[in-house]
Amino acid sequence: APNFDDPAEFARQKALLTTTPMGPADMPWEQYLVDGMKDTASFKKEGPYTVCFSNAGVNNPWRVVGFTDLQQEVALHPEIGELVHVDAEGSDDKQIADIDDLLAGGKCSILIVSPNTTAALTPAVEKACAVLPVIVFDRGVNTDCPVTFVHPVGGYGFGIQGAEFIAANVKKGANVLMLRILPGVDVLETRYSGGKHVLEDAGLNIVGAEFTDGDNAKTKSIVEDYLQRGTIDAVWMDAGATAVAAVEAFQDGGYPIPVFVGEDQQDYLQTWQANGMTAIAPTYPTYQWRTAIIAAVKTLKGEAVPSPEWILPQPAITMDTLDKFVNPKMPPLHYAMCGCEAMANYPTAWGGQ
Amino acid sequence: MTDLIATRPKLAFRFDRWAPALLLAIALLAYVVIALYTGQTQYLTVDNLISVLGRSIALGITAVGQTFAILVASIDLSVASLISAVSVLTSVIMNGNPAMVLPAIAAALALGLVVGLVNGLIITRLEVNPLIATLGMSLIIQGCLSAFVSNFAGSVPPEFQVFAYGGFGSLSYSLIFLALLAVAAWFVLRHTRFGSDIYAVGGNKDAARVAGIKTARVTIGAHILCSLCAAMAGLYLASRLRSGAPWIGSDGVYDLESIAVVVIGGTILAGGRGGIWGTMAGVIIFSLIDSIFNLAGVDAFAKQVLRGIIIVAAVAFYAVRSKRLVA
Amino acid sequence: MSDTPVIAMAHISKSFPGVRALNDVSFACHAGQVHALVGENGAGKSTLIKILSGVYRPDAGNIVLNGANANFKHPVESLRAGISVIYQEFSLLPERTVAQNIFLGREPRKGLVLDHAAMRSETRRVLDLFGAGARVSPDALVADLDVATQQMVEIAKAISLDARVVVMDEPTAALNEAECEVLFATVDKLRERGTAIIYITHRMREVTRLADRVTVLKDGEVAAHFDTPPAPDAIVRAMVGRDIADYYAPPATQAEIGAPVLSVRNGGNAFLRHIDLDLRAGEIVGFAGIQGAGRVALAMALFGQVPFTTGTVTLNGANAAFANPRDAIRGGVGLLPGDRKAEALVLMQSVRDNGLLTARAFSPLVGTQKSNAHASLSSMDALLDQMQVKAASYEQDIKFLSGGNQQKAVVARWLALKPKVLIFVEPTRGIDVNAKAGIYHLMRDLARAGTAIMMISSDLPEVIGAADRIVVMRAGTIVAEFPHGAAETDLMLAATGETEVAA
Amino acid sequence: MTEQTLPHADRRKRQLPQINPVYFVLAALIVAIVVMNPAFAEPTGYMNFLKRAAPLAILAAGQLYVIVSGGFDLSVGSVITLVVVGSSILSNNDPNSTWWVIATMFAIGAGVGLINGLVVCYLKVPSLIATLGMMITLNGVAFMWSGGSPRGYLTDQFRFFGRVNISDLPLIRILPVALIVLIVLGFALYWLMHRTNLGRMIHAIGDNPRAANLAGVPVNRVRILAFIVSSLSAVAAGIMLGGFAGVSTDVGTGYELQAITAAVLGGAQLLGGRGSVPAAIAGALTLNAIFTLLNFLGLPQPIRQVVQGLILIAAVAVAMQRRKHTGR
Ligand SMILES: Nc1ncnc2c1ncn2[C@@H]1O[C@H](COP(=O)(O)OP(=O)(O)OP(=O)(O)O)[C@@H](O)[C@H]1O
Ligand SMILES: Nc1ncnc2c1ncn2[C@@H]1O[C@H](COP(=O)(O)OP(=O)(O)OP(=O)(O)O)[C@@H](O)[C@H]1O
Ligand SMILES: [Mg+2]
Ligand SMILES: [Mg+2]
Repeated sequence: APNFDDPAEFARQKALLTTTPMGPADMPWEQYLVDGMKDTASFKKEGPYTVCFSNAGVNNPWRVVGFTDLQQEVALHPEIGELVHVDAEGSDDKQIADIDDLLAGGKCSILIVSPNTTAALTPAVEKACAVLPVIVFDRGVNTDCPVTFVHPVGGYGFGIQGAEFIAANVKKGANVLMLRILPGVDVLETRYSGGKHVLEDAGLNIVGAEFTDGDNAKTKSIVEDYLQRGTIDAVWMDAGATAVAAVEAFQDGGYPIPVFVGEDQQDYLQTWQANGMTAIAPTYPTYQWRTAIIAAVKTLKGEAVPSPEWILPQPAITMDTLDKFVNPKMPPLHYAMCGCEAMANYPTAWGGQ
Repeated sequence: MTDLIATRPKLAFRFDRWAPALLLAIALLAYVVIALYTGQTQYLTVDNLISVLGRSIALGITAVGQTFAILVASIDLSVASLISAVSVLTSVIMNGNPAMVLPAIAAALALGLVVGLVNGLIITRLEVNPLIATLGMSLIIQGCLSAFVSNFAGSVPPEFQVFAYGGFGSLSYSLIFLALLAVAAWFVLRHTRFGSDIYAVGGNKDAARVAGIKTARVTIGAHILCSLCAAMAGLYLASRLRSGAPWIGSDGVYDLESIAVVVIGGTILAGGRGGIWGTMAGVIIFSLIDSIFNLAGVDAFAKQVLRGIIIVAAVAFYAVRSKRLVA
Repeated sequence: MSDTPVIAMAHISKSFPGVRALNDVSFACHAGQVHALVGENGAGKSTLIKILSGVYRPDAGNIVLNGANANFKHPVESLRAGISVIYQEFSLLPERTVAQNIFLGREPRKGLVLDHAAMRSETRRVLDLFGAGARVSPDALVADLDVATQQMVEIAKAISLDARVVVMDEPTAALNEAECEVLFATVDKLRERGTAIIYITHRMREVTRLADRVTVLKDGEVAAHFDTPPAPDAIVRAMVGRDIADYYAPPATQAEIGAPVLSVRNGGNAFLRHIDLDLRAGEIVGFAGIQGAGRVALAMALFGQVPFTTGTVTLNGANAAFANPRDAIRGGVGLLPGDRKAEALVLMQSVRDNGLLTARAFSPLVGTQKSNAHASLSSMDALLDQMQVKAASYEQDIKFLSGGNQQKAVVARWLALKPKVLIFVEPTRGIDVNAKAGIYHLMRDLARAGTAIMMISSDLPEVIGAADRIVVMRAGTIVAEFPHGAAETDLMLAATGETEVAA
Repeated sequence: MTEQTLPHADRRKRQLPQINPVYFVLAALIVAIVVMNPAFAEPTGYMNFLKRAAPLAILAAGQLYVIVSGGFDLSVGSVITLVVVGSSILSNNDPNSTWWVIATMFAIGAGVGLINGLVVCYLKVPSLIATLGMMITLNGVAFMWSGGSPRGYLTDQFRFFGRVNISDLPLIRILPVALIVLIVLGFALYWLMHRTNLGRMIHAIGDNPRAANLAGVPVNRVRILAFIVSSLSAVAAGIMLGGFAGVSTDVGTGYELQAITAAVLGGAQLLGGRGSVPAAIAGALTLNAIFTLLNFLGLPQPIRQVVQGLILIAAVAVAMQRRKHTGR
């Protein structure tokens, strides 16, 4: 079973949060935190390229925004002739079959994989590595056969950013409620363990850690129940989709809004701005979907890419930078850290007006 | 006046028996046409068609079991969580150790047997509606499972991964296994007394009873087979995913999908009519639909819409001419 | 033939919710003899048999088989003990083949594998015993067979067991004369082989033709027992248990019979042909015929369930070719189905709800349940009272009532709508004698009130006694018509199309 | 038939109706909760509880119509999702849109119910499959419409029904609008099922469709109406859920099974013929009470599932045994 409480990894990510990235400034999706390039000359091909993408699914808003990023990035590369997208609808079994299909089709110049789960997809990816270059992003695989694995700093980092903010803004011994989506998902587990450590070390009192299933109603109910039983000075969340529901629980109950850790969803950012909350929004940037394409194109052009990991910066939205990210024209669950504001079809392609 | 229901103009060609084959043919045709139309003829090779069949091994294995449950006029909603439970159980017991493969398989089948037995007992002895009984069972299994594990647990040794990944050329062992399983099921239904008892109990419980059949035992037996198949599907998935996780059953919606393919295969929910080959046709149809969607590059959401419509349309395809009043 | 019975049932009692089906019944049958079990519908014959074969457990009493106690808990035990039963209601699986049905639960096997070949050949052999082998293929689906052939399969199924005791519950109900003779021959064969046979029937000729002993059940009790078959009328008297005279209501006088209300000319459909028929106000027309003769089909055609495809139907001069029951009911035609449980009752609902069902079906959907254009709670209660429906409360689920009272409630359903034509299918099936008399008088009262009544019944004495005019159907058409009180034999002749009756 | 001269039968005892066990269970649970957590006895406590339970209660009452008519409606969860997602798109932040948006949603709901009914009645597809197909399809539609993620916000006017509490009232202090909605719709559904001809006919077709048909009941029309009522109640539940919690793309998931569970807890007989709206609502409250209790007991999600499963089976098993003895 994977280990979600790895001090070494915790320390590494903690350090990465403060590392200054390499690569073009103010284009975080092209930046990388750890040096180490891979020569891809062997993969060099003439265009037009057929980029095949096996997607775990577009079954949540984060992936929807990300996938739009990816499509728009493709549009920026005339050398990409076709993007073949197969969607596994969140099933490992199906994604393995999809990859088989793509290989059988034999027209892919390169394969991009966003694995549904790490363990399950490893053999399929290994199989693919044998016949063509592979780029993996978001969740990883247990093999380094891919050209590179694109991902931001990671879960611990996410957890740390939020927890440190809370520690800095509440008194010692204050009550913190931790809200989690569901158990078992690697990125979420590390966020929790990272956050938990920081909060405990800061001597704060964790009144509870509850699973919300990412369900607004449930989130609101849970917070209401806790409020019935005592005061809450801060709320830490491992993801922001239900942050607004949590805030509403305080508002509707007539309680002051405590220190809040959400994520970069527009609805949360706007609530935050509107209520002048003391809050922060760590992010798991959707711009990594752009990076995946960029990495693919570099590879096919034989340009060196950061490898074995392309670690992207993972900035948090703070009270100082908030205004820069709030945009009422965007849909509620648009992830502001999309690095897409400058792209051609922004905001319409992302559902904005 | 019930004669009417009984009396039916004699027809040489019994449409409802051929409907699954017809549907399959239609699906195949669609696949070929789409492939040609989108100029992806490389997908029309035998190898590729075989790999299409390979798409839904787990669904296939589960559906074989579900066929027994539905034929006996019952139903099993607990297969999905049982699949998860078994996959976790196996990979935890094996935990990468080849020596533990057989014990793990034994344990998995044992679990399946117990679940099937309990389902059967609740349905026959407590007379709980099968839908509720197995739904409850599903919640219980899922609960117990998630109480212990929340992620991939244990791991499957390469020796066992052969089950999912090994094969003769493009013909995978798992596909052969499914084929054999189907033949075995057909054999049981066609050539054993238990098989004909299943049709009898499903068709008319009272008639079966007065003919001296212990109807409760038959129902329980059918549920045991159903759960055993689910257990095997769990084993297969553990081998394919190289480890078990508490969500793989529900992610695959094997409960509802297995019911859907069985019904599309012409086995009626009321029980007593249908068979394994229809179910197999249903499974292949599902695989083809998936492949067709990939070929045509249908987006995930449109896929869902179409799937829903296809399921209903396929069942309506022959249900529509039945005189029965359904609810 | 020894005189120690193969089977002795002693002091059997059995009650169902609302009905005392059997009360202290003792019954025995001997090797090599045919013991006829007769009695009114609902007398308890089938229940007694089902207790013998372990379908039901008796409330009291016990069964001795060859000296050994044999209180079976499951039919399989009785089968193992060598008792085979032809149940009254078909116990065939329509979706299975003839062979599969005949060997249901006892398929021949080679090792663990079914021996289909043996099943087929054995099936053919058994069917040939009736000369039915020609017309039935062992591989035919039962669903594709007509009613009579299905019955033949039932019989074959029972015979093929080579049982020590064979029970036949109204085996000839669906058979024509020739088929009956074949059955009788088979029964004789069994008798010679020393098989003990329990034979249930409503037809006296069969009793005289076959029986060595006769037991008469009435209202769940043994009304009479004869060690040698007596004259039919003696049996009938014992069955009915009172003077036939006031059992049936007096027939209509010429004056009471009015003008034709419903008229069919050359009506036909998949099941019927050349139907010419007039139903008159104030007249009860009885319909006789064997199963499959088309009486129910005709009823269903008039009621719009399976409409005529040819010919004309008029009701008081207006076109009345109804396309569905709702139209028919609106037009003033009502129907009481023959199979109460399956086609008339909503068992989980109250007596009142059952009575009001049709009235409500023809009232505004969101109208109150309490009252509507046709009936109200109180008027329905009055109606039910009038018909002496016996129930702990009209709020009680109707499934607790006895067959007769259930039937009355269904009649009340129609009285509420005051139809011009009312069709009774098997109106007294499975209801006790007094309830029957009640129904007959009820029909007569309705007729007097100006309703045209069509009565379909498989119970010839009933048709003869209750109808003013008797129409006989055969093979989907009307073959003869008789006045009130015609002779049973004449009806049988017409119904079966045979030229002379055996014995 | 007045000229009939049959003597008058006068023996007719009233049998006292047995009280549905679900009410006792609910009462017991409430007591337990209050013992566990006195704060629950405070208006905010139980009012919040009722507010949360309201959508499921309405949903269960609607589902009961289909169950009593002899079928299942698995599509209600997806209807809820569609309503929330759809409303958020249509209303795009315009307060004045609320009423026509709500109207549109009910229209869509009616349409869904109609299709379910038509498919079952005329295509002869068993409701289990028909509504399963509808469930999958509608989820897909909701996703296609929104592109996979909510496209707009729900206006405060729209959220009024599910979110707002009327405060500063005498003795109860606060009164959630959701509770008022529950009472109104609950009564309407009660009246329709237990006081009108339609209600009796729904019972009849669930009990014995052939008999109902031969008795002149417009079986198809009645069945279709049952499906429509169910879908409409799902729309109402959706509006309240969206109001309570705001937009998300998976609001409805799992509600179909919860609704069926609630109805069954309320003693509804699967495959038709018997059921009570108040009992179904009580069933929904019971289900929520169980969850609340397990919450207070601090039991993790898995245990809750196990308990729900056990209760589901037990409820039906007990009902069956009672039926066998009382014959009911
Ligand atoms: N399963 C049952 N539940 C309730 N009542 C029943 C049941 N079976 C039979 N009865 C009732 O018991 C009585 C006897 O029924 P039974 O079928 O034995 O009569 P029968 O003599 O066979 O009549 P028939 O000549 O019509 O076959 C009838 O009043 C019938 O309504
Ligand atoms: N409900 C019905 N609607 C239409 N046709 C029917 C119905 N019931 C039977 N039939 C068909 O009509 C023909 C005659 O019907 P049926 O066997 O009921 O005749 P019957 O005279 O009523 O026999 P019995 O009353 O002795 O059962 C048969 O082919 C039968 O299949
Ligand atoms: Mg008949
Ligand atoms: Mg009988």
